[in-house]
Amino acid sequence: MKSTCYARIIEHIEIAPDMYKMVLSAEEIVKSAKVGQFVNIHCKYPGSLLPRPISICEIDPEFNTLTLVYAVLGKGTKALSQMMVGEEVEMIGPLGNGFMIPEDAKDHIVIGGGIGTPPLLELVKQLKGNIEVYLGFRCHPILVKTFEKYGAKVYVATEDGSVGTKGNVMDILKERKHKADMIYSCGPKSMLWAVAKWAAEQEIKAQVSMEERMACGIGACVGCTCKTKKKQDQDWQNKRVCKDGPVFWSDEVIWDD
Amino acid sequence: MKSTCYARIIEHIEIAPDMYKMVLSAEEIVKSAKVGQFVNIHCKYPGSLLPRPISICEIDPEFNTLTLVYAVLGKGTKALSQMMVGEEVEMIGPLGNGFMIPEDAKDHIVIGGGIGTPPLLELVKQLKGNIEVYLGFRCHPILVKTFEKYGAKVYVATEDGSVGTKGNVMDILKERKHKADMIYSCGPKSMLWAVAKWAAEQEIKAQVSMEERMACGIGACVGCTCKTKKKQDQDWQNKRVCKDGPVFWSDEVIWDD
Amino acid sequence: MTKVNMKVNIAGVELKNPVMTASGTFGSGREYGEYVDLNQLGAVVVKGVANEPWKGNPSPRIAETYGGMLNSVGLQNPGVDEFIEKDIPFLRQYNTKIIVNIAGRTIEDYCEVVKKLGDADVDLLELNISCPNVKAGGVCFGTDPFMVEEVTKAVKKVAKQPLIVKLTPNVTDIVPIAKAAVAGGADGISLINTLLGMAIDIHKRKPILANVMGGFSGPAIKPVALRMVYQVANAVDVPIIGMGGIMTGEDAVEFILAGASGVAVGTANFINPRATIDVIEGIQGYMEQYSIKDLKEIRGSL
Amino acid sequence: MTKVNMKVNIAGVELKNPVMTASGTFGSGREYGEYVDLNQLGAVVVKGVANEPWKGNPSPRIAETYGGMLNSVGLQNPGVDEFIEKDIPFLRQYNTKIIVNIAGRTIEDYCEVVKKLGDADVDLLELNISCPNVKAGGVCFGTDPFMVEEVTKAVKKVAKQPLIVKLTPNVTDIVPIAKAAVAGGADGISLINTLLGMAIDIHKRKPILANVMGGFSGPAIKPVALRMVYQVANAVDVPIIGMGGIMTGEDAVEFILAGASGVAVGTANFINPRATIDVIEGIQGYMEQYSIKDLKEIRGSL
Ligand SMILES: Cc1cc2nc3c(=O)[nH]c(=O)nc-3n(C[C@H](O)[C@H](O)[C@H](O)COP(=O)(O)OP(=O)(O)OC[C@H]3O[C@@H](n4cnc5c(N)ncnc54)[C@H](O)[C@@H]3O)c2cc1C
Ligand SMILES: Cc1cc2nc3c(=O)[nH]c(=O)nc-3n(C[C@H](O)[C@H](O)[C@H](O)COP(=O)(O)OP(=O)(O)OC[C@H]3O[C@@H](n4cnc5c(N)ncnc54)[C@H](O)[C@@H]3O)c2cc1C
Ligand SMILES: Cc1cc2nc3c(=O)[nH]c(=O)nc-3n(C[C@H](O)[C@H](O)[C@H](O)COP(=O)(O)O)c2cc1C
Ligand SMILES: Cc1cc2nc3c(=O)[nH]c(=O)nc-3n(C[C@H](O)[C@H](O)[C@H](O)COP(=O)(O)O)c2cc1C
Ligand code: FES
Ligand code: FES
Repeated sequence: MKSTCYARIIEHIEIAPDMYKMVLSAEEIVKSAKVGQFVNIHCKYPGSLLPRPISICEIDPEFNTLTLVYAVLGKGTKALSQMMVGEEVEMIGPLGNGFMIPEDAKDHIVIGGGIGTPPLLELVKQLKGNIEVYLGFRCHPILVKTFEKYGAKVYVATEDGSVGTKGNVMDILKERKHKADMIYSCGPKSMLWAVAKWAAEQEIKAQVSMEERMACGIGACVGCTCKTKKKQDQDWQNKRVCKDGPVFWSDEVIWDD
Repeated sequence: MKSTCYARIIEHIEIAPDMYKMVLSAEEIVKSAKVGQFVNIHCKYPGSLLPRPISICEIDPEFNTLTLVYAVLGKGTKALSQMMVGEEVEMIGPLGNGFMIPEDAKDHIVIGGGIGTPPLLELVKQLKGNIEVYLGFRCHPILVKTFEKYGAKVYVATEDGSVGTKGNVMDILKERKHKADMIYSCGPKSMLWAVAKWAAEQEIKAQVSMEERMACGIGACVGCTCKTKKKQDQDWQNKRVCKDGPVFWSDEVIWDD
Repeated sequence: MTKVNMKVNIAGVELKNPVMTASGTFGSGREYGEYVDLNQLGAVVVKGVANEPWKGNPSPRIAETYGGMLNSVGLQNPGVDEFIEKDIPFLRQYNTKIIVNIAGRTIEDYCEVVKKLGDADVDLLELNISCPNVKAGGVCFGTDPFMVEEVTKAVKKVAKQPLIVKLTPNVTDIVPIAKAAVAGGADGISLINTLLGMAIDIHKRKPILANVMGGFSGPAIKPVALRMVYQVANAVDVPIIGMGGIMTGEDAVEFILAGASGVAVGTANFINPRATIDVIEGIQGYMEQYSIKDLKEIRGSL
Repeated sequence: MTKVNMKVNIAGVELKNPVMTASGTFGSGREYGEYVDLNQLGAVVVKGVANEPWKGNPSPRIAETYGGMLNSVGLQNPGVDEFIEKDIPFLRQYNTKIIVNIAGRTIEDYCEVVKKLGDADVDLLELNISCPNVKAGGVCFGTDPFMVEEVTKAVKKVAKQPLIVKLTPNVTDIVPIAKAAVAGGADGISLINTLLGMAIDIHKRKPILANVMGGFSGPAIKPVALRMVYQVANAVDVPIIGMGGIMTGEDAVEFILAGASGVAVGTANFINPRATIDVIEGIQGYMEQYSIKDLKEIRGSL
């Protein structure tokens, strides 16, 4: 039977302004975690109740550790950022479907935007063959070196041009006209939509990792829906990001809504 | 202007089952604290809001420390008991009127029941002349040695007879037929009422420290009232325990209510 | 250890303990079944089912508030046919009672669902009258005693299982509403459904919920729920299922003392997937502590 | 730093900022005056005053709930005569506006207080219609549009200062209530008063409040308050004073975005005696962050 996990923090550092890396000792979760899944983590502040979904950035089965990378946005992530090494974090997980890595895929395009970047790290670790990673940030790129360490070619765009190409991730992506077996992406909805359109043009299958405000995180409350096409007809349906996702096929999502 | 005080815990021990002593470094409060006053202290647990009133047990102006002794009753005191040395406690105070020590009083009777005992300790330290302390407990007496250290004669009753006389504090008090200049008392309402009756019979003035559920603690919300007689006529009025008390004259309180 | 009897009888159906799931917070039990042994629950109250599949409201549907949350799921559900086909067989694997929560936009809608459930293997029906009545200009059924009596009567006539009516707390006085449900034939009352609330994102300067307003639940609302259960328990003679903010066994005991026969755990599931079990164990611990042999001894005993 | 203008106009009275105290949580300012500079407040709304001294309810009067509290003070107050004699001169030492909250058990009661305040140096009147109408069997004035219009009209006729009517949230639909107040002549609306709630001591098996039920306030109730302010702001044209669970400047901004001209801080004072000042500074910080020069730019701008 699954249960709440109390994971001890063994490393916690600010890797960019308001961007934190947290390494947790979480054997139970590590045992079954798949790339692209997330945990639902309790951030404690006055009046807090619901857990927050944070993607799994790295899984280390050797040391039974889980790495999360998160941005401080509101009260929850603020409270999380104030936790100390040695403290325990309450969470459930791993949750969601994760990325699908086809056996025969050899040429991969990985696209990340801002705080959508972290879950792609474990992905790159697990991909085999040629891997190109395209990352877009407002100003402070994160994890670039680590992607390179895992053997990917990394291309970076920043909106202010401080690092890499000035512009967004689509600008560097379109430049390359690169054909591949699979696209994997995570980032803001507007970026994912652009990726979906580009993937359709290029006729490459693309997976997009979506975000939505959640309550239960396990598929019971139907709070975190994403509008998707029904295969059989013109009709559509609301799928649950936490259970049916967070990873969807880019051509399955109804974007213009 | 008064303000919230963040006092660091410098000692925190369980002195009897579910009974704790907490020593705080609280210069601001120590500077103005008087015997019989209390602090309103924030105990943090999920959903917590209102501070809890806890009497000042000892004031040490030399080291700027404040001692509190409290029993674990509910969520608030439970949370308080889990705080660690080095942590800061948020509180306001000193609050309330405190005990009145008449200049010329030389013979004092001090009566405490259970967790009503602690505020009497600082009182005994400040009293001059002959001091007799009568304490009643269910089973585990607290602070007896310290009262003796400060020069009081201490008589103890326990309900289970494990220490001192078997019975309640009124049993040992009535035995003595002792005349005095002033009675000071703190404890459960039923005990204070008995003290009030006895004091009236003996024609000794008595001060009683009352308890009531509080919100603001400073006299603004009128949440913590105690029914008292109006001097001028047969009428009565609701006085605020936090501001007009917690110490009242025993003959001022309307007990049978 | 004293042997405590946690059994309760709700409208003729015996539950092994008073703890059930609040509709809409537990799906049909499949997801939480991975975290809790469904055999231990008094009953599973499934999410609202309608005559046809409902798509629900746009996202975002969830907002957190101080000690509470808002939802605007909008009763998304796959319809009663799929429910009967997939969820009942799943739940029947477990030794627990099945209570079906019913949604509708018209009296006919409600009756249609209840008729389809007539031959289905379910134990109790829970009529959710917090839905807007489209034939009455969208006014919520549950806010008007006449509509409450009317819809209860109509549904009761076609119902094969005992009927519980679930009240909305968004009313001036809950007592006439509860009485109307009983007058209409309700075999039990459950309350409270969510309060109507709102939250605003001050940075985007927009309501957090796409639907602007939503249903407010969680520990924050418990004082309102407890007050209404107390008021209704003193006004009607049918069993009451109390809910609203129950997080612990202590919370549940408050509802039982206020007069509830059963209790439901909702939002707490999202915070602690084992909340239902913790509540059961908490009630049991309380009974043992005070040597209570049957919950009857304390129910409504304030 | 941008120079922001926090001034607001409520029913013809200019406040230096929108932040006031919620009636009954700040006495007449004397006690909190030791913790905050009253000169900084937009207005002090004093605790409810009645025609005669009221003794209020028995103790205990306070209970804590998850993220909220209950009170059953029962409007204890020394009466309008003592208020005029002692509290107005005290408050007038400060550069802030005085809003007098008025309690009554009959329409005549209310009118009597308002008449006595006619020559007093106060800026605004706030009519608390959450009191039971003893002539109508104890039904709360504020729950019925007819009674609301009637009492407002009667009071308005004798009022020398602009009249704000303060609504109770314990109603099915707040909009007709607000409209009735405006129809009766209200120059402004304030809301919300406390919800009706209850809490139980499971160890003593008794309600915590001696009065059984009490007024529920604090951050827990904010979603209901915000929803009602939003609904009323979209239905009437008079200025609104929003309150219910405001703890921070962010909370206050939510109310302003929902349509409030002023905001009041209540229960938060008990938790943090400087809450009013923190709220003022929080609003100012928000205005600076987003270069808002006047709150008009964002009021009701959802
Ligand atoms: C499957 C999934 C994986 C995620 N992985 C990561 C990750 O690896 N690292 C990371 O930094 N963030 C991740 N997020 C986003 C993260 O959940 C939110 O940033 C977080 O919940 C904000 O909480 P808060 O209390 O700090 O902010 P709040 O005060 O709740 O809100 C602050 C802002 O964040 C937005 N927000 C709140 N909740 C969510 C949510 N669930 N999804 C999207 N936006 C939200 C709000 O619109 C608001 O503008 C993920 C979200 C999902 C759904
Ligand atoms: C002026 C004053 C001085 C006090 N000094 C001390 C002290 O020195 N040491 C000490 O241990 N306790 C003291 N108390 C009592 C203390 O405030 C309560 O025990 C405490 O508030 C309980 O909080 P809780 O959250 O643990 O319990 P809760 O969960 O709030 O309640 C548990 C039980 O405590 C009772 N209780 C709750 N609040 C109060 C209250 N304000 N007064 C009395 N009973 C209450 C309830 O009836 C309930 O049965 C004092 C109270 C007052 C009014
Ligand atoms: C996400 C969500 C969905 C809900 N769906 C339903 C529903 O379908 N039918 C219904 O009667 N109540 C529904 N409710 C209300 C709950 O059953 C319950 O009455 C309410 O949430 C109060 O209990 P709680 O505070 O324990 O959550 C829903 C509540 C939530 C939070
Ligand atoms: C202890 C207390 C006393 C109150 N007394 C009054 C009152 O006299 N008149 C009134 O109109 N409202 C009174 N209220 C209601 C508050 O003014 C306010 O409307 C309510 O508490 C919601 O705001 P909050 O959540 O910020 O406290 C009182 C509230 C509390 C907590
Ligand atoms: S968060 Fe509950 S279904 Fe996704
Ligand atoms: S607690 Fe507010 S007046 Fe005493």
